[in-house]
Amino acid sequence: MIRVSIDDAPIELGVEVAALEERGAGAVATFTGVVRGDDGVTALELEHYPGMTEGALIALAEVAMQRWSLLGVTMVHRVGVMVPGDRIVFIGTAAEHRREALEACAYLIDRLKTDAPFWKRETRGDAARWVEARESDADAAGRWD
Amino acid sequence: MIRVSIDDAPIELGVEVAALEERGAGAVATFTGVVRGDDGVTALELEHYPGMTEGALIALAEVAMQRWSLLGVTMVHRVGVMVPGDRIVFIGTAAEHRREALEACAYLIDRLKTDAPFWKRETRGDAARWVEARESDADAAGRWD
Amino acid sequence: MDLLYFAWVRERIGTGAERRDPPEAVRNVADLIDWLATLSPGHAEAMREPERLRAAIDQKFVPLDTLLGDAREVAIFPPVTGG
Amino acid sequence: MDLLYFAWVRERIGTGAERRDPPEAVRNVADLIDWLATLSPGHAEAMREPERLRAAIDQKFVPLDTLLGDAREVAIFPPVTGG
Repeated sequence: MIRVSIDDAPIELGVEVAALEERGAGAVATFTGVVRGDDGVTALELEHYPGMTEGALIALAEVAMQRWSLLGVTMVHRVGVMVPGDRIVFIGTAAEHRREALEACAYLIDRLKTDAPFWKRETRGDAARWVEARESDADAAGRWD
Repeated sequence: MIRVSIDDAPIELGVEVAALEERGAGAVATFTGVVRGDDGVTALELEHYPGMTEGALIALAEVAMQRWSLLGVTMVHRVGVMVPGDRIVFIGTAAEHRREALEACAYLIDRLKTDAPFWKRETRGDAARWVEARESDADAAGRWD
Repeated sequence: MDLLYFAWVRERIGTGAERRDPPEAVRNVADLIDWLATLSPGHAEAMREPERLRAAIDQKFVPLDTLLGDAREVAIFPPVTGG
Repeated sequence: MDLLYFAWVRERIGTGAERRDPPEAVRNVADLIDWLATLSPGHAEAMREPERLRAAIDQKFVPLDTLLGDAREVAIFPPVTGG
């Protein structure tokens, strides 16, 4: 089971996890990215490439399903305007054993950072700026090659 | 924040995740172990060593908090009788960045398997047996030394 | 050719999508970026630093030296920052 | 000394806790296991394969060659299988 969603509605974590647990897996791993407000960010806006984004996420999920023999993958990315505390992204994996679920979850968030067409703009009070890509993200993605 | 709980009530995943998200972290990773019914198991019973168990989990959480500069760790283990589909264990970590949250989560479940006094008994119809420890669990725990 | 722009590339150009037919001499994505820079001050500003740009042809990421071939949709944007 | 038993060790002995005072010659956990094996058929069955047993002294896991010292609580059990 692969579930991919790009939506401007809040991410319903309980619903997503329940769907993964219903796969009959013994192990479910999740990663949730949350908007941080600790450096003065008052809003975060996510832009994406409609048409391409969904295909990019499905391609990543398919690679992970096969590489780790998963029973389920869920990738949900929120787009539009968010505030600190909101969930930006949810990755969930279901597998028979913990190693597969945990590794695949780390893989998927590392790769999503470099392989999916999303762009973040941070607002601090009146000032907005586009977030710069970080070299550490490319390094993290590269370790799975 | 460290939260450790050993309880015979069902694990409330949504509540646990919400508490971690409230730490103001940018990254929350979780692992959930679920009772599998695919090999004929009809019930799973978890016994533990009251008095020692909580201390063992807190000790693990403290090591992880320091090693990965975490903002929060939650470790919840269910005890008593469970059926397929029930959550056995929940591990959650909150950190500023994904790497720390994901690694610490993997560490905690690997170490819980070898360093906390729990014992599982599986029931298949009329037959019950104590689950044998697996060498692969010792190997997985050892890779964090 | 359908051209799509995202993030600050879109903002500088002032639109997220336009239809353009580049001349024959425009062979690869880098050529396209250079040519787009000649179209307006906004385009020039957006295309000013090609090393900060990334591209997709027909919804696949490609290096900037990729030939356009019979591309129908080309997107130009900064490095991605999702997740 | 308070003795605690878990899982199939508990089941074979027929109780999860008992108070026993081992003789002076019982120095470490392995000695204790050998001595416990003499107490009843249930104890004998539980202690039959020391290589399958693990122990904790005062709620810390210890190897079987650990001296009992002034241990107040000793627990004997199979390898743990939580998570």
